[in-house]
Amino acid sequence: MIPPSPPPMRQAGAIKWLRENLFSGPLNTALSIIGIIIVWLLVQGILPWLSHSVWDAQNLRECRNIIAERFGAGAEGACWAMVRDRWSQFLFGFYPNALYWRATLAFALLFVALAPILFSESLKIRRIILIAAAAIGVLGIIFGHAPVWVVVATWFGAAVWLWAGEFAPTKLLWFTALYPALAYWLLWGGSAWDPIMALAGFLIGYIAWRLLAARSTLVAAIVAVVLAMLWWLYYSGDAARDAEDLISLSIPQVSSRYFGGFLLSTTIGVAAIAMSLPMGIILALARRSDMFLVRALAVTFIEFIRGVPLITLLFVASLLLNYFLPPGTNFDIILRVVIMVTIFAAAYMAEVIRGGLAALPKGQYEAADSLGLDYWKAQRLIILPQALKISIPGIVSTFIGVFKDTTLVVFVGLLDPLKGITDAVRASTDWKGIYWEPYIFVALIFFTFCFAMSRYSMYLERRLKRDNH
Amino acid sequence: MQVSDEVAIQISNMNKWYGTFHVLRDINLTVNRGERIVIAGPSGSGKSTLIRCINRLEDHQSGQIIVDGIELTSDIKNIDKVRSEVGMVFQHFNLFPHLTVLENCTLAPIWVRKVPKREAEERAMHYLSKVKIPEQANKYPGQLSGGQQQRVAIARSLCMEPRIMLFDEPTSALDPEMIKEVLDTMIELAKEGMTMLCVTHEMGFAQAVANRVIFMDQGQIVEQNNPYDFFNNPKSERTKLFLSQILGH
Amino acid sequence: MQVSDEVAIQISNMNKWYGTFHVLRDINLTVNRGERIVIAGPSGSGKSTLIRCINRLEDHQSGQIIVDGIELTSDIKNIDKVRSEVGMVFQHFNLFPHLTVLENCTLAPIWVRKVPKREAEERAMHYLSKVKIPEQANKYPGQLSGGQQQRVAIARSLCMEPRIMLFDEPTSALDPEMIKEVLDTMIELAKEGMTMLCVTHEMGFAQAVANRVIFMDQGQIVEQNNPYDFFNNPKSERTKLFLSQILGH
Amino acid sequence: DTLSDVKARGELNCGVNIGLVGFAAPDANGNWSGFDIAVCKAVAAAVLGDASKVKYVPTSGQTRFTALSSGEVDLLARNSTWSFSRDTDLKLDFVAVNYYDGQGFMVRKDLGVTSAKELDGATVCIQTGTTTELNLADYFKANNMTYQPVAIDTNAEGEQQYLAGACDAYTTDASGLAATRAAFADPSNHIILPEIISKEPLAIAVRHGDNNWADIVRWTFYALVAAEEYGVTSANIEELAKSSQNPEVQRLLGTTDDLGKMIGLDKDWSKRAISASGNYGEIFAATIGEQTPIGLARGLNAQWTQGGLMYAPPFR
Amino acid sequence: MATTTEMTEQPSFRLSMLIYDRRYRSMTIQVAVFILVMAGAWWLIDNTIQNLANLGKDFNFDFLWKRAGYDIGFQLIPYNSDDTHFRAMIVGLLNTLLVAILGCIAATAIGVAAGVLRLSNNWLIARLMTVYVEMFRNIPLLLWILVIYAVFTEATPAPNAFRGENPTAHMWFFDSVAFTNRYTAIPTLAMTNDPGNLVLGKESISYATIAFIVALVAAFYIRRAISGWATTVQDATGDRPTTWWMQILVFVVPIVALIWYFGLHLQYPVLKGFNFAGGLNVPNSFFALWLALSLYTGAFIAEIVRAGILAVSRGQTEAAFALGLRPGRTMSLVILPQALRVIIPPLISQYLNLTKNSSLAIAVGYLDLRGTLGGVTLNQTGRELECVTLMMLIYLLLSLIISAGMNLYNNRVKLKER
Ligand SMILES: Nc1ncnc2c1ncn2[C@@H]1O[C@H](COP(=O)(O)OP(=O)(O)OP(=O)(O)O)[C@@H](O)[C@H]1O
Ligand SMILES: Nc1ncnc2c1ncn2[C@@H]1O[C@H](COP(=O)(O)OP(=O)(O)OP(=O)(O)O)[C@@H](O)[C@H]1O
Ligand SMILES: [Mg+2]
Ligand SMILES: [Mg+2]
Repeated sequence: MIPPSPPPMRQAGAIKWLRENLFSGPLNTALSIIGIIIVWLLVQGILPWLSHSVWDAQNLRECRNIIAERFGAGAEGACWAMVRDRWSQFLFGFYPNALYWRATLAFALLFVALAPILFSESLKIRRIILIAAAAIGVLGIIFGHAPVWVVVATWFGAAVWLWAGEFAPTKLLWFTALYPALAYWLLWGGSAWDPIMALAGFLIGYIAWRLLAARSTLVAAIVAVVLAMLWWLYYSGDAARDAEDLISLSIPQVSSRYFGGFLLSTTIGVAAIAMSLPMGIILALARRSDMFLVRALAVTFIEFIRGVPLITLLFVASLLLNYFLPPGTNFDIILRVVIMVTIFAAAYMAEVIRGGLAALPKGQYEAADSLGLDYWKAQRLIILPQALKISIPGIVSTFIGVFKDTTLVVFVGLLDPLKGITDAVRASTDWKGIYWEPYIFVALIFFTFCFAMSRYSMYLERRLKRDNH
Repeated sequence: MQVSDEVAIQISNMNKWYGTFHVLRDINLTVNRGERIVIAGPSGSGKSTLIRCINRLEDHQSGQIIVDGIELTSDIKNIDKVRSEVGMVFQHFNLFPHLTVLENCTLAPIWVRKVPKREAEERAMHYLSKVKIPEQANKYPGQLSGGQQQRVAIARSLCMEPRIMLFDEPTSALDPEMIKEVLDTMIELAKEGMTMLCVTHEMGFAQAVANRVIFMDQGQIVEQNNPYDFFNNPKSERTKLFLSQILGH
Repeated sequence: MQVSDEVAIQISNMNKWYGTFHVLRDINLTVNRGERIVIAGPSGSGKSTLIRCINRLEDHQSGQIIVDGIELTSDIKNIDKVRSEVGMVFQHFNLFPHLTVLENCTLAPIWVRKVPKREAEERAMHYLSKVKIPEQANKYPGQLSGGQQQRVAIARSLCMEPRIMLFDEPTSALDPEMIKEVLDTMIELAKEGMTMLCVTHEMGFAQAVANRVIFMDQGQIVEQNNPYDFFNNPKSERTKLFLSQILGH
Repeated sequence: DTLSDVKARGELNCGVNIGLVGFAAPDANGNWSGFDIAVCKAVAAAVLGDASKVKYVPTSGQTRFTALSSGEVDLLARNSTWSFSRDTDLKLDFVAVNYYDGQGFMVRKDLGVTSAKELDGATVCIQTGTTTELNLADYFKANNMTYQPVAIDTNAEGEQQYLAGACDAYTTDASGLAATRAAFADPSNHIILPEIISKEPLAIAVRHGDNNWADIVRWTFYALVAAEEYGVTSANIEELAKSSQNPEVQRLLGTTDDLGKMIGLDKDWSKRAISASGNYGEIFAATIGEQTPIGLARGLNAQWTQGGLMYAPPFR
Repeated sequence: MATTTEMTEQPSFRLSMLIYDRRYRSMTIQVAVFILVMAGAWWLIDNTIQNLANLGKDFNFDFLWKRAGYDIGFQLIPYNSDDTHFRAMIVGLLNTLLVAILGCIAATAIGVAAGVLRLSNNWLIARLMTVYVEMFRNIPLLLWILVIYAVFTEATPAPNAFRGENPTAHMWFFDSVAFTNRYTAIPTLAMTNDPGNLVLGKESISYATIAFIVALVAAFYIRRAISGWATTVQDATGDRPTTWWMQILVFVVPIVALIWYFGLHLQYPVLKGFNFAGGLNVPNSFFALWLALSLYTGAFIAEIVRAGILAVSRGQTEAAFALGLRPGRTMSLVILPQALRVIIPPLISQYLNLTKNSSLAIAVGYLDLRGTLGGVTLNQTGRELECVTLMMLIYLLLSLIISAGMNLYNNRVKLKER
């Protein structure tokens, strides 16, 4: 037997690497040179400006003086002092200072809520996410002026969720279900009974469904929906008020107009995605239905929404929605925007999920049928769990898109982080004339979020490809 | 039509079209309880379609199919009833990849039969032992070999305690070594008196367990006979030709 | 080195590495014109890599490969010349799915050999008849069965009228019924005196047509012999072990 | 009706500018202040008894009227020009002019231009969706000149463009120009051209059809104007309410007649309104007057007795 | 044997069959859904009617024919403030189309280049392209539009910097192009032998333009004929005649002839008063928007192209190589035709996105459809219901046209399978 021997050495080290990777042919050499020139120009244009950064100044004039003083007259420099002065507005808009901890906590809890959905497969990732969330929550609470009992409770909560993430990840699903109500309460404040009573509607519907499902699932579903609707329309408000009178669970209320910056973006983005998911599922199922009318309606809806720019839908939210609703109804602009963004995201979501459904082999449907599962059970137990899993990368990219698009709400007068807050900052006498810094700051935050999400979805895609079980 | 209690499946004058293509032509077939029938025939002859009509994965356009005394019409209740009486094993297993083997087996009993979870699991373990893979209960289908997967599929069907089992080429997607595992399981089942309809080209299996072999061609039942006569004294030319091909290979 | 006109392929002291992994070790092999060689060996032993080196789909790091009197170096002209003399049939066919069968067959003659289209089509039909599927000429590969696809792949190579054909497990992606179709085609070719190198585990084929069987393991040629002796009097232990496995199967 | 809605809600929805220093702008903590804001506060004080019970709804040039007509805001105090078509076609009611303005131009001193008539061929920055856009077109047309409009979205954007030299002239209401110039690093390098090319009565608007609410807003505003005329200030109002012998002042402050009842409010409504941020003159001085960075002279907005146009109808 | 599809059993109809019989059940559901949707639509419409009545407004489009009264900075057809809102809308729509079409072209070029280069084995270039793609995909488009606009505004000189004895800025390309912080002044074409205009009502078009279009179209067809002829020759003899010089001549000769005939020449922009005149001033808002849209969409297209190329299995390349095809031919005959099938559908939906995203033009004051009809007109007339509806319909129409094109293409190139 001939033993294996090491490969012949041609050249070694850096020169070989350069030759193979940068200068392996005339075309490659030319490209490399162009690339080096581009990098050089960029660095030359930006580096001096960046290196002349100033972090401590009260206003732009002072900032420029400092730069002139330190780096000589005529030197240009970045004035990050603005970020130091106004970062809270970029993050929270005009949300009351003393309540920052509530927004931060809601944000940290978001990850806990997401953990069982998006990260359930890998213990390692779940750990990282949960620990990060715990850290954000605890830090945000300490620096966000939270009362002591909240700090203690959060420590305790963090311990519980780390423990649950480790040993009983499916239990976290309960938290996921409760999260929307909790987040609503934390962000807007007011009486905790409002979200509790809203949740009670689901409970009522569920009980009704359980009682009737044995007779006919169709009837049960209809009754459940009707009962829940009735509860929400007529009783939940009163019940919440009565309960509040009995035992008060109020925290200070914060009205929508104080929302701004990334708090606003995240609120709109997360709310829209969370709500668009069920809507997208229904639309996708409808679009694949073999009932002509149902399919036609779904197609019309999806294609209409996808055919117009989001900005026109936001116009509808701000200008037209009041025309469409009964005279006298008038509700929060954030809510209206969330509705329109939800509809918009749902149309895209429907297409993503339709892709996932189409990717499932027909055998899965047949096997479900042959076991005697009816349509909805088959969808719920067999089809959707698999289709949704396949669709997660698509769902994540839809989310990235929606998150980026939340910057458009500035056109209906909301204070988005990009233009709304930036314009507000630039309108102030202190920072009038500042240009690049707010954009760079906002861009950096967006990039961090979106890049992390896109990496995550790529990781998922790879994993899905690997374990096709 | 009144069907005697002895009859598991009764198909009379059944016809089916795909669009304008006439796949099944005037099928008449009576299967008694406990009978084990093998269906053979060239590719495209309509074997799968026939099997799939029996638990209404496909609907027929004329004629009658009565399964376990229930006539198959488009009435959903009847369909559900028939499907929970009839188990089906597919060529490509069609296990649910997102559920463990155990969950695959308990799913239908829990949601369709409303069996308590504990009991469903016991039953599942029972049938998994029967197909000789109880130790795989907590794995996912993707972690099993083809033969094991097919046995899980059989166990999954059995967990619904069906009175009739349909097999559609259950071994043809398997590697040669695994075919035997699955056939052994089926022979076991046959011994216990299960009513079985099996589309297969495994002639060894047919000879070992079938009460009757049915030969189909171009959507029709060309010949039916007991295995011995079928293999040794085929009546029609078509059958002879077919047998010469598959046995020669 | 001068190579006699009788020699189709001459490989001497050839070594190849993937990174630091030594896949082919000191390969020496001479293939005469009209010889039909079967290469066997366990998975990962470097059979495919050897074949692929011969038409420079992979490059080797040391030693010499001379094909049809042309030494394979990184000279593009030589590579082109060799490639148009050597036909290759892949395990997964690699037909061009966007072209019809006929176009698949005429593409290379037209663009590489600059054969007029009319003539190229005639030639293509000729070889398609040879592999017995002239009637499929205007279909797309996606519309054919695996066996038919592999036969198209053979015809496509033949249309370049190569002097040497390389086959890399041409039947292992096929269903059992279709293997025979393809093997028949290859036996036909062998009869016409084509120089062939074939990686395959079809020992029936080896016995029927090969002049010589080469056994590889761990990147080396362990044994070469005529089929009769190879199967009946294997010299090395390694070969015996291997034979016992595949023949027992 | 609007009054009872507002009372039931306990909060006044007031449509204001997204950000125009001096008129309406939020500070770092989201507290709004400015000339227009004072009107909102006065109305809230008159109606709800608490000047802080206002929800400020920032509106852009595009969304402001819709916000009003859809009921999203109860009143619009957002430097909106009172014009015929807006009053009629848009179904608004302008109740009172709180600032008489006119459109002007600002240019750099070194451009060497001293009159708007010399702007032929110039590039002009203009905020879209405003009456200024129409005035500009008309003005250049009337004077047989051409120009290149550069449309901008917000005031901040406009300033940026103008300062970068992307336009030769910046046009908007003269008050806005002054406010903008005041905030420049080098105000003296920019001049506001003498021509005022339009009448821009900036008025407070309410929805068409609710006359009672219109009355409340109108007279709340006039109470501020009248207070200045009679020398009632936030400092001396308590004292005057008790001691003033002037029948006009007595009626205004509800010491004698109960005018509030006629508009569905209580007796002290006007007192509260005036106390909220002072009388018209005080508000002007505190937000946009000559002592502020904006540095606007009273000009047309002086009391009629001082040669201006501010003229509150009699309170009786 | 019976070959007709008839039902042998027709059991009498019972009401419960509406729910339990598969055939009727889907009917029942569809009717129910239809009724629900109609009720919803009726509810919305009824509300709208009531609300309109309450506000004393009506729903009509008469305002489109009234005088617009505002000017538009950049226009493709003649327009001034005396024209109607309708014409303003058309100007806006043309502006939208202009930036969308040019954007699609540039985005494709950028995207294909970046996508291919990302696969290159040049380490530096591949990294640079990755950075580009990630930067643009993960930061909102609006920010890119604003930033690029800011770069244009801040990095270029004002027109008066070109003035005087020692100007601080100078023109480019032999004094023909001036980059300023407002616009780029480029030369226009002028003719010494002006053949006059073809006047069609309000619009007019120069005969010279018509002549050029005719010449180009003709040249295009002749070029097709030439390559057809080359193919015929190749089919017959196996050798493809060299035709590139003919193909170029076919375009060059008539164009040169026409230029000579009309006395076509460039008219350079010169500084006059505040601004450049004589040439064409293309505003920076257009360039910024165009560039931002192209770069942003280009990043997405790059990913699509990359995925498309990677989707063609390695075996295809190997098979082509084994047949003796050269890398270039392999790319054009084997890889690209297959990759295109994968690339085109998502590519078209990127075109759709770009078109929709062009509605962000307002951020830089470029008056497109959204800026005219949905901006100034809406605001001056207060007809929000009409304006927004009309605007949405137009965008929808654009989208439908684009996706119809996509479907046509898809059906044509779909791979034939068993
Ligand atoms: N959904 C369908 N639409 C139209 N024709 C179909 C459909 N399914 C099957 N067929 C056709 O019906 C005929 C019978 O199909 P079937 O699958 O029952 O054959 P089979 O006997 O099971 O063959 P095999 O041994 O290949 O599985 C075939 O010719 C097939 O092409
Ligand atoms: N591109 C590559 N890079 C690194 N290692 C490779 C590469 N291609 C093949 N190998 C390794 O080289 C060895 C020989 O591979 P080769 O494909 O030639 O084996 P083989 O004998 O054809 O096996 P099989 O019967 O499975 O096809 C294997 O161990 C394989 O893992
Ligand atoms: Mg079948
Ligand atoms: Mg191999």
